[in-house]
Amino acid sequence: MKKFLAILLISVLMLSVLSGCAATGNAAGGNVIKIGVFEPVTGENGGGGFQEVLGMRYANSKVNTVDIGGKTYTVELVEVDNKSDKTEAVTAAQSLMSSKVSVVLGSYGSGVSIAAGEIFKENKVAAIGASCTNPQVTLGNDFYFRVCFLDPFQGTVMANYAMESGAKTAAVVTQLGDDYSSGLGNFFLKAFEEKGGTIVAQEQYQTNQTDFKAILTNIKAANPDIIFAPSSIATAPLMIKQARELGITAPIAAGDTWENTSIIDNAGADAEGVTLSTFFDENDTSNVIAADFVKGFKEYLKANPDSLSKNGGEGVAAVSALGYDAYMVALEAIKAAGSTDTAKIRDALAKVSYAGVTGAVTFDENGDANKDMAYIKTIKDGKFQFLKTVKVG
Amino acid sequence: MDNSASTVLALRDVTMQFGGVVAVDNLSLEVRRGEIVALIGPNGAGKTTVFNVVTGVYAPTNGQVSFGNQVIAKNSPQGKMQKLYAGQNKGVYKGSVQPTPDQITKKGIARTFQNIRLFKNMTVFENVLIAKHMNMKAGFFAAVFRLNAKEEKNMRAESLALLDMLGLADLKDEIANNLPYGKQRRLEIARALATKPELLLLDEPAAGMNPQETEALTDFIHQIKNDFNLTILMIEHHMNLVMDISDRIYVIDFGELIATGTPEEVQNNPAVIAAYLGVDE
Amino acid sequence: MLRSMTKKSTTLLNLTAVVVLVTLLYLLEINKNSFGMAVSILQKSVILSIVAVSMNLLNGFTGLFSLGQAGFMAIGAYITAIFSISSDTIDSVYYTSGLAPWLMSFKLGLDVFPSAIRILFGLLLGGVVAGLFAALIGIPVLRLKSDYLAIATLGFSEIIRAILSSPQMDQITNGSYGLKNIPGFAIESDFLPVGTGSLLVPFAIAALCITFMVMLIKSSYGRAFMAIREDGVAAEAMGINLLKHKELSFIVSSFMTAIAGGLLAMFMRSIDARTFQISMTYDILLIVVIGGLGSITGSILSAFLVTASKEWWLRFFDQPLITGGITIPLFRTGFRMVVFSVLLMVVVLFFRRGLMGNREFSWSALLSWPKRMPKAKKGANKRG
Amino acid sequence: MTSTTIIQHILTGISLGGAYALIAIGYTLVYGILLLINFAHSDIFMMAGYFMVFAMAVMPWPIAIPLVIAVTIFLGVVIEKAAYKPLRAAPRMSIMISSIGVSYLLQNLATYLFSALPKGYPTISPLKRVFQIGSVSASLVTFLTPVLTLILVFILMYLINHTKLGMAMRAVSKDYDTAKLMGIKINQIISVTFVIGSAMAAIGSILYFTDRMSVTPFSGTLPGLKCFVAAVLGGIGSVPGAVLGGFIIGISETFLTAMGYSTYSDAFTFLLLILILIFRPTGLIGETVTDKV
Repeated sequence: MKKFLAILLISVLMLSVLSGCAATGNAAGGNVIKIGVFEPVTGENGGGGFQEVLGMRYANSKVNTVDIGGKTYTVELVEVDNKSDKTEAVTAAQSLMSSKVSVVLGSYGSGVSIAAGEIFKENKVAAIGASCTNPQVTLGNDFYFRVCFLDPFQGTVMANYAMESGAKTAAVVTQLGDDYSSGLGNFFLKAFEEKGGTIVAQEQYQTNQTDFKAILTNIKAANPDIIFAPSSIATAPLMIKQARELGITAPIAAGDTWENTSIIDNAGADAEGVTLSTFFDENDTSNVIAADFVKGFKEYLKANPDSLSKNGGEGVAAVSALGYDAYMVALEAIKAAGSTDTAKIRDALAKVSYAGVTGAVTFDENGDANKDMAYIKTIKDGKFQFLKTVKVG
Repeated sequence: MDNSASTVLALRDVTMQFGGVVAVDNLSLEVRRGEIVALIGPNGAGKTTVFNVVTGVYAPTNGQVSFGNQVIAKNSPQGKMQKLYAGQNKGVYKGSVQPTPDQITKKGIARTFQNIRLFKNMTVFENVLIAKHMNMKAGFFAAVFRLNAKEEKNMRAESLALLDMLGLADLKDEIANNLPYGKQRRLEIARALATKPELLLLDEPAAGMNPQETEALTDFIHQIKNDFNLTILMIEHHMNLVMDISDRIYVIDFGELIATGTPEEVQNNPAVIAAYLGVDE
Repeated sequence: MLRSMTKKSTTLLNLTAVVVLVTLLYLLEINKNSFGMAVSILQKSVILSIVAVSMNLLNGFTGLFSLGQAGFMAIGAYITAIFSISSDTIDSVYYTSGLAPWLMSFKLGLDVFPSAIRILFGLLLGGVVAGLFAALIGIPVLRLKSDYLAIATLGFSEIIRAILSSPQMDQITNGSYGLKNIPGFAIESDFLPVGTGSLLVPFAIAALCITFMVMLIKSSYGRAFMAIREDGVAAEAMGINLLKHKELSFIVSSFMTAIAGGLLAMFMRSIDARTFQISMTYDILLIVVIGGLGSITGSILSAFLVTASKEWWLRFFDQPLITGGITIPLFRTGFRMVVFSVLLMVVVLFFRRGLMGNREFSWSALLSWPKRMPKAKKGANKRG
Repeated sequence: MTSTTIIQHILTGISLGGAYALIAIGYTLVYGILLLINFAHSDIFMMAGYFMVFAMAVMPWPIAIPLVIAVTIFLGVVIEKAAYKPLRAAPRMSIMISSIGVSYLLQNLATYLFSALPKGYPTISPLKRVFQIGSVSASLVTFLTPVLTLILVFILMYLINHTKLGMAMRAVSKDYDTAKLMGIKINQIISVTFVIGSAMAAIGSILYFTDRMSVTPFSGTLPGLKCFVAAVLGGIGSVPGAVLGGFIIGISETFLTAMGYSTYSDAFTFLLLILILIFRPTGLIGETVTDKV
């Protein structure tokens, strides 16, 4: 019978909601359309998430209006931090929904995107993932799109690259409980074996584990030609340094997450020779839109010292480019829909075609961008350097 | 000892050894039905340890305790103790009976504690009511879903009646911790009585009481003994009380029995006087 | 007048309150689109209030300190999820290894029942399994000092997490990939407005769970639990079997925690092992301590207050605050949680009784509260 | 597994065990005296990691190390004075909750101040020199950790067994109330306990993080729990017990991970805890204590 105090609370809650609505109502007095930014700024993916947000902020600073049915709307970004945590993700997504955003961008990290996907679907709000590469994000969810390639693709790309660079045996190290790491590791494993390679060691570690010596010792004993270790940025430098300390000389490769300067900062000289696949290369001048973006983004960074320092210098991360693309794709869809209605925007998105920084974006029936090219980069002289592009049919 | 048929409690060769320290050494004693027996001795003589052995808090290292016709605790030195054991009669008692205190209470032995151990943040009434829990017939779900309303009602009525008899009824909704010291002692006895014991063990019931209070306690103990048809074994330091009230007295020192008999016999026993006053040797 | 509130008027008040609450919840849930945040906060709060009350049953009423909440919730969440995910989408959920055939055929067998029954089955099974685990851990650990229970349950919760996400469990828990497509609370029916049930269902389940625990606490067993908390030695001397009663309390608490875990899975719609980390247990401890160890009302109240503040009202702590063009430096990501931890420390050190101490809600106390604060406390203290 | 691999694993295990042992000492000392599981200890250890990151940014390591140890000791003592001392008379559960609260606070504070992103741990170059013996390769810190641990433990044992202060500590740990009555300055002894515990945690932190190279606000949690288990395993209250426990857990963890059961390596630690609680609650070399009634 104690539960009735809850009434009081609910009344308070109701009041807050009402006042909240009233407040936003006032703010929305002009023509404003809201775009939700659903990204981790803290937690294990905080670094990458922030770079993605930067891309979106830059895009917003560049184009902050959109014409809908002849009227000009100001685009307002509503940012929430999902803290790289699935539980937080649900409430964070919910808070975006209650802010009445028309479309959502994000998130870095597939796990949180999968978790929040249900919320977006239920509220019939489309979400555009920038760099979440796990197939599960868009599978079975008509409201989730993404502008990047997928892990099966990425896994194949890296397997191809490994074979091309002469590796016959590989070791795969993945993080338990992480969709991204174990997903990508698995896809690499399958692709590598299909192409005739041998997996000589398959090791796993736990979230927050910092000591990889035991599994690395095993890998050393297995003596692979290449080590594929997709992981979060947090884990990467530790693994690299400990591997070198144990005297492992095999090259280490990973996926898109490793393209972050903090790895070079933390692993120092040991990071030399690490290879990874990514979505974009800032030195690729063949794409005019990309060149423009790189120039503009660098200026944007310089104008915001705080962002610059958090970005870890002037490098342009692929996720920033993807964030930029996701934002632009959203605007395209809003224009095409000619309405702020979320369902209409979703339908427009499915048909959108946009030439972006990271290549042309069109969506297939799952909502995944049709992308067939990945960039392979390597760390050389303390910098990410473009190695080659790999296309998979 | 004669007339063993009416023996309520009997300790046989009980030794309690902690590590290398022998707290109770080969002690045998008997309490007969309807008696008030006092266990006295200087501080640290091992009196409370005897209570703890009887009530199942400690398993004796060696020896046996019986209640009525039943052996309630029995042990012989085990494991590491086999080497360490410094007492007597090793190997006389075969097998081991080690009940938990709640089982002893259910058999009909209740106790109070030297340093009052009430359920401090609960009411006087609840303190007594808890003692009724062990005899409850209703199972867990029956109790939770109130299928035992009648039983619960009886438990409450009995507890209330008990408080009434002991003059605590008007304090029933007080928090136990807020009671004056004397009342707390009384409540602890009431709580023990609520378990409907045959044998009541009182551990220094008069501790901290002034002479008037002690005198009142003498009457009180007589009263409950008669009203509840009890046998009482008590530890006490107030010699007036002990001499007034006891039928027989056991005196222990350093865990060993040094004298036993009626109050007069014990009073004049040189060994007792030596133990209490100290004697140069 | 107030002091002598009759039983009749209390019943009347209770009844009115239930009607008002149900109506309010119903209005909120069918207008979910406008009140999305409120609905989701209320859902989360009510789920956490079950965990908080069951933690309180153990910590506050029995004096046992368990830190295994996250582990027991994980058990409940996974079992509920496995049984509530529709068999049609199971392949897309277990996209790497597929669901174990025996489990699949069992699930298909259950498909003859409506989904509500299957979910309920999952919830109960989760509770039972959690209860069994509790019983098993309890036997060795509950004999020992209370601290060992804390560390053993904390360890247990880590073990559960490791097992759930281990590759060996791929075909059951989907290993490290977690589970998704878990149905929500809303009842899908052509006759009811969309969203019906999204609040009433969790509230009803919570009401059942909490009522059970309140009735337990007020029963003879509840008194025995409190006696153990007050003084274990004396309780034993009163004929209370310590191990049995501690086990009972631990099992009930774990059962309820698992139910709440199941509800959490339905709330989150997708779960993985990382959801159930130690910090989750700490968050619940925060709720219980702020509410007051030993007060059910306090735990419930605090579950709602803490959740709403954490997820909603105090979110602005994490945003840069700019007043008159000056950015106030304190406000940035993470500040909110610092505020909460400071709050916890303040409560622990200076207001050890929390919001409610060991008082419980009663109408007479509530109604006379504005007039006679100090007396209201006493009046609210005990009720039969 | 080849013998080289096994030797490499043993080396890793012993080194990890040494760091665990140093942290476990802090738990065992505090538990011995206050009967408190100091949940904040793991976060003191984590904070020591951050202190080093910032200290090394502005000064060379020979100055940074003593400074970090001093600051960590200060933090430990401040926590004791602020969060535990006011609760001396309160029920034990309150102090335990308080220690969880401090742990929660330190983690959140670290997240707020230093962000949740891992900070690279500075390289203390002499410690990181890589040695190659046969085909076994490891840095100096790996060899140094167990040796330093044993030296510190011997110093500590001497302190406890052969000095007046140590005698007072033992007395408080044996019987808190009597020791108080005998005129031992309890608060002073408790402070000393926290000083020793925090100093060990700081040294442990330097060794541990030098080997692992990054600090996050949650770096302390899991090692902390394991070290408490180590303390219980060896016999809570006993310093040699904590060291023994630390080595056992470090080595078994390494081998489990090496055998491909990394999932269960944490689980195993806690399984070990539950087993020891069933079969030998006093730990491997702990004493039996009988509760007074």
